[in-house]
Amino acid sequence: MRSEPAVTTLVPTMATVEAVRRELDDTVTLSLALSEPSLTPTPGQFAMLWAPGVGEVAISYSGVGDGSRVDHTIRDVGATTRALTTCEPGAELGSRGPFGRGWDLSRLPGRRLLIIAGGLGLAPLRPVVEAATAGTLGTSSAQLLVGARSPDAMLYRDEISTHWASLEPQLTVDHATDTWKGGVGPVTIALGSAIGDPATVEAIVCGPEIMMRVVARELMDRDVAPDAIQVSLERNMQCGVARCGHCQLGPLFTCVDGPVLRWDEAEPLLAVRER
Amino acid sequence: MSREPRRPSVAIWKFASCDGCQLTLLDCEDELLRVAELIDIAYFLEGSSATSDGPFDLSIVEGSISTAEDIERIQTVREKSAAVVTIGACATAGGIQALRNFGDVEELMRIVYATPDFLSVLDTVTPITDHIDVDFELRGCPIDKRQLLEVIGSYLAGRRPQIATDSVCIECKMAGQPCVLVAEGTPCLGPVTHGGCGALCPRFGRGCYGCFGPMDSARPEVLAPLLTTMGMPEDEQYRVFHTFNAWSEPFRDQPRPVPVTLSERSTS
Amino acid sequence: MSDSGATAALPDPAAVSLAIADLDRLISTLRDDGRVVIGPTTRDSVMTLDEIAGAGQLPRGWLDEQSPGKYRATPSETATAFAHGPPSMSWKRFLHEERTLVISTSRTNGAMVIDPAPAAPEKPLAFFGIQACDLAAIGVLDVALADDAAYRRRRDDLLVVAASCTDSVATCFCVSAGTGPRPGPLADIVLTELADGSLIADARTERGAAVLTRAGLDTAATEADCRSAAALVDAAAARQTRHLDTEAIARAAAAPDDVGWDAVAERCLTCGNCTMVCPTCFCTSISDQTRLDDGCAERWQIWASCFSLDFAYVHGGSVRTSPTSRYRQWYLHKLVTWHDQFDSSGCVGCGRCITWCPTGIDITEAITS
Amino acid sequence: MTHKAGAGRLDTEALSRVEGEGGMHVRIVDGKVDDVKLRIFEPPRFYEGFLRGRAHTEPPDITARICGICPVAYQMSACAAIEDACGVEVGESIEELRRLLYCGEWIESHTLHVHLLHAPDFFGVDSAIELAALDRGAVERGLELKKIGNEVLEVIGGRAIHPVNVRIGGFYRAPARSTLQAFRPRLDRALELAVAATDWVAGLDFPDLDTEHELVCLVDGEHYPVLGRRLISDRGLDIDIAEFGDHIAETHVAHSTAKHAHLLDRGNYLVGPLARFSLARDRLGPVATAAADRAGLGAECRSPFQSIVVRAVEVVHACEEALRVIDGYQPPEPAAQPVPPRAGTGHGATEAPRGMLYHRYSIDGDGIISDADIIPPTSQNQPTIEHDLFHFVEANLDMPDDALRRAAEVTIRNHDPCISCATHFLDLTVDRGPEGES
Ligand SMILES: Cc1cc2nc3c(=O)[nH]c(=O)nc-3n(C[C@H](O)[C@H](O)[C@H](O)COP(=O)(O)OP(=O)(O)OC[C@H]3O[C@@H](n4cnc5c(N)ncnc54)[C@H](O)[C@@H]3O)c2cc1C
Ligand code: SF4
Ligand code: SF4
Ligand code: SF4
Repeated sequence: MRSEPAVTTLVPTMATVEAVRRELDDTVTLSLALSEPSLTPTPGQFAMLWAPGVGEVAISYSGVGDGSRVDHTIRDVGATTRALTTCEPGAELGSRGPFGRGWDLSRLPGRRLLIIAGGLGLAPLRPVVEAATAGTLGTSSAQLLVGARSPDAMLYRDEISTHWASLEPQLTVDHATDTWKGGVGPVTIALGSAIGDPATVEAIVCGPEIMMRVVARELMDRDVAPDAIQVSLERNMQCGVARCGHCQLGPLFTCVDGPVLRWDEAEPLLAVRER
Repeated sequence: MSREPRRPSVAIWKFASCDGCQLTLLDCEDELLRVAELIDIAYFLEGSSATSDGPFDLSIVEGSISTAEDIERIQTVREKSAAVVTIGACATAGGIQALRNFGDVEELMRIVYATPDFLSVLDTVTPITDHIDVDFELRGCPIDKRQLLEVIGSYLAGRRPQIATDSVCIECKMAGQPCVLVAEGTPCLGPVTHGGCGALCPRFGRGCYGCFGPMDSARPEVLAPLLTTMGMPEDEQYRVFHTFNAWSEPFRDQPRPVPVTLSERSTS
Repeated sequence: MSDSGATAALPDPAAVSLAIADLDRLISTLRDDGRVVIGPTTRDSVMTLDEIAGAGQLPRGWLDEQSPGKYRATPSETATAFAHGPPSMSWKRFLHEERTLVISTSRTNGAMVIDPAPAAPEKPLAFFGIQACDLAAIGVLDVALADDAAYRRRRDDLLVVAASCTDSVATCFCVSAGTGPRPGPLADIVLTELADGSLIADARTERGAAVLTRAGLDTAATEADCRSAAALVDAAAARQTRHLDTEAIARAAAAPDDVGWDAVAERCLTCGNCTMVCPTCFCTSISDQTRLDDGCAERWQIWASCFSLDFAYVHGGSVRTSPTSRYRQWYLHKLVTWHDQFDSSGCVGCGRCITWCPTGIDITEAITS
Repeated sequence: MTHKAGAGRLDTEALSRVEGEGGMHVRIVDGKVDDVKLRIFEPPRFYEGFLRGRAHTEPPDITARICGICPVAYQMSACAAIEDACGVEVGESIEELRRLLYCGEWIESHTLHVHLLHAPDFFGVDSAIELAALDRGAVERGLELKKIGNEVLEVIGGRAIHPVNVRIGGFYRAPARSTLQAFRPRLDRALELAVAATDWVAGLDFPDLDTEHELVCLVDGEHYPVLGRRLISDRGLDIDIAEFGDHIAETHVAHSTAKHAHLLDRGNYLVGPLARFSLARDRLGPVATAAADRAGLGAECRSPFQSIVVRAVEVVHACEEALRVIDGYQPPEPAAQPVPPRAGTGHGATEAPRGMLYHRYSIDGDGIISDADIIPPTSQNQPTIEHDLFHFVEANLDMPDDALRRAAEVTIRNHDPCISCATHFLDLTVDRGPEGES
């Protein structure tokens, strides 16, 4: 049987945009105050954000707050995300959630945590990064690896260099500029030195699907167990409560059985030729 | 999220067409006056003598490109417009006049006109997207009134129009209409045709004749053998795929049996 | 679904006997209870489903033939109203409508307010003459749509008068799906029709028994009638020639990529007819609509099909572009992954997808060839 | 400035509030109107060309696409011509259903013209939307009436533009009697609105202009003309539609090579509401007759400006006629007569809202079309419109430019020309001479 969603309604709660922070040219972080508190989201879970009259889309929590104040980092790629990213403080939105299975943090105590992000994939990892920085995850050690197309496209750069510096961030870009001090190439180039003892590693990975495949393969090549790798999958999601059917991936409704999956669960499903 | 205070200006343009698609706007009897409050209809020759030179927030274009002058005019339309939506089979697929593309223009001109030398037309009739970038294409010969309102409404709301791109069969089933192909053996293009009409023909006991053009991932090559088994000869199939959306892919690639034209018939 | 097998026991000894004319009493009793009665009826020479006001609208005297990609119903001399294959459409549309309003917005003192769709005091429904496969499908939807408020509301109020199948068409395979031809446990009353059109009614719930009593139907059925009814149903079961290919299904489940999908996909139009007629396909899309008059928004839940290209759209394109991948999604979901998700098969053996697929693709042999 | 002296041009780049796109071109030399042309930019679409080689079952669907404003007219004339070629006569019940469908088109098309296209001229505004600011009630009434016309088309034809239910021989599916009965109250309402609309337009101010054109229309038994096979005029024309080509030719007039229709040896003529009304006033329904009387229309009407009143009267008639058909309606059984192909040539004509529309097809024994000819009302009226325009401009040369241009446009709109219908107009009015400034 599929997982039972904790929230089952299609009716959103109204939320007010309290603050808008521009992250990148096409990306902003919205801080929302919900008119009725929801369950406190687990990092890795997502909400269905509704721009009234435009559409409703799945957006991860980039700040989990306490259930009445949450953050979302959103990239403008289409009509609905356009409407969301052009909101001004005071705007009214709808929000439903939290939905889905978040990062499994119960596995972390005593282990070496690798947080590996590609592009916007850092958004759903942000609450984990913050917890790791605050030292509340019980890990033996933690490191942050972030890849981006270019330095301009690197999310949360200020936070990375300040608040998150204790995670010894390894940054790579595909296309460097003259002033770039990090690595050049895929995020996997930094993996070798980061892994240490593969038996102790727990990796949580988020980014484009192709990036996650490459990272997972590389980790396994370096003897990290597939069940010690967590990834987060994107599929078309319209209801969030395993009812509309769009997000199916094999037997899974990624909206409730995911989006976070262990690589041993995800790999066979992703191996089926979809196209 | 709030509506722009300024009413967006909208222009409606006509190229080679029958006028039916722009008439659809005037056929929105219940909504017309409300629409005119929400948008500023700045250029609409069929409806108003007052014209503006633009620029326009939205241009709605009917008709296909068939003369050299059309090519220049459509470029101007694009330059003057923030968004361009094309409406109808003529604008999105060339329309029935694109049948000219399969034959010999000179011959057609001689058939219709005594002094064809005076005509200046292009050899081919082409959809608007062949010439400029188009923001959205609304299908149909003619377009459906509810869909036109959805295009305007979604434009005002800043979202993509909610217009399904799958088959007429889906609409047929949603309407609870028994399938004429399966239940009566009537040849029907529904399985390859873009929905939007609400399965009109099957509701009138007739097979769909494809006036909304091919759906997303249409497979006429799979339907064709079926039509054959239902007793539809190949020349008839060729003709039914070659009407109002003849120049759209993949309809235009449907194999051309011989004989289909008169001269072929007389020699075979 | 223990009592749905082909050779189940005779109807309950408390079964009552109905003349053809008694059906009207039964229907009007349901209507007098304030129910909208839905039943099979003929339209455009096809047996379909609609609200019925009396037994005269049932397809009495019609026979249907169904085969892959072909349906024909013809008037005949028979006295029966229920000896036919599954109607052209499934009953799901009455519980899970093609279009359902989810919410709308309004403005109060300038602030946006969300109005959940009104739990309209709709009339409760009665399904009259629903066959075993379709009844099993409701059981399947009960799981898949357990949280769907609109579905639940209608479902909770539903009263079911089922009909045993006394005939099978060539596309039926309920026996192999384990759902018929005897209606399963969700029925309040089960009717079984004899060759002369008279019937035996068997109340399965107290509610059902109360309806029969109120309709004044209390003539005990004779044992001979019960025996011939049972024999008719058994014969219907015996006539079925199609069977789910459990071996092929297991192979597809184990190694979805090693199965020859392409031969099926070559014949698939991706038209979506199969999903639309399927009594268990529940997928929907949810989209916003804006009202021109006041600018307020509405969200609608509308039937969707996994054969549509944009069903699996994510930014940048569909994750299932080829006809093969879409056919495979349908097949595997119905027959394999449904078990993982909902602990049952998604296929109840009604055969509609076989009949109403224009090219006659047959789910029972799609991947054997 | 005015045009009393000198040379100049008065061009309207693009006519508005007409269907299709056209312009007007007037050349003035030495203070005299030298040349008047109605320019058609509608690019040629070669219908008659690509009808060749198509099946005889196709013209109703294909020719409907000639014009989105009066597709039914094309469908009806196409059916009449092909049935004629095949020697098939459809029964009275199919004809009645055709008349009913046609009523929908008359109501819709005439109301569009009366309220949305023509009326703004009489109020000096640019569009019906501006008119609504002056007289919202009138515009709303027009929209409601037009909507009912469209509903007739939807009930019988499936949709208002390019109906799907028409086929040669009849219909794909005949509506049930109960369906039409249920629709009756809408037509009662339409009748009420149409009478009010007639009274409204009757009160407008009309410039004096009577024309002397020969008036031509069909005879439809005892009905006000809609279908029919005989063509008559007020000057003694009385022919079977099959003789059309013997009496009416598409010729090239001296000043252009555009295809214009002319009565042989007689020249210009006029088809449309003025012709029908003047030749068949006694066949209008009682309510329409009373409305015409109230509007002060005499035995005939030759004023192009007053055509707005005549159209309104025809809408009243169409509502009455629709009610009459519904009340006597028996669904045709079968809904369509079989029309097996037969080699030959057929002619058909029906009364489009804008006037008589003629089709001719030659088909072979397999039903393949070898030749087609379509003469829409606007082709027939074009010389007449130009003639009116010529005289109007000549009589008003002292008007200021803008006013004259506007008034000239009105003269054209009086005739409700449908330029999309101009299946084979040519735009040959390119002024190659030296251009005087205007
Ligand atoms: C679990 C999950 C978490 C996500 N988290 C974030 C996030 O934190 N920040 C962010 O910017 N984006 C996130 N996305 C992606 C985001 O949902 C899409 O960018 C968004 O749906 C695009 O919608 P649109 O209307 O702007 O664009 P369009 O491309 O016009 O989309 C049209 C429709 O397609 C569907 N759609 C398109 N792309 C996707 C997609 N990737 N996933 C699901 N449905 C899609 C939606 O139904 C959408 O309404 C997430 C997606 C998922 C599934
Ligand atoms: S009638 Fe045509 S459109 Fe409708 S389901 Fe059948 S094949 Fe599809
Ligand atoms: S088969 Fe397709 S449409 Fe049907 S329930 Fe499964 S995913 Fe949805
Ligand atoms: S299997 Fe048949 S009904 Fe289903 S999508 Fe394919 S062709 Fe259509």
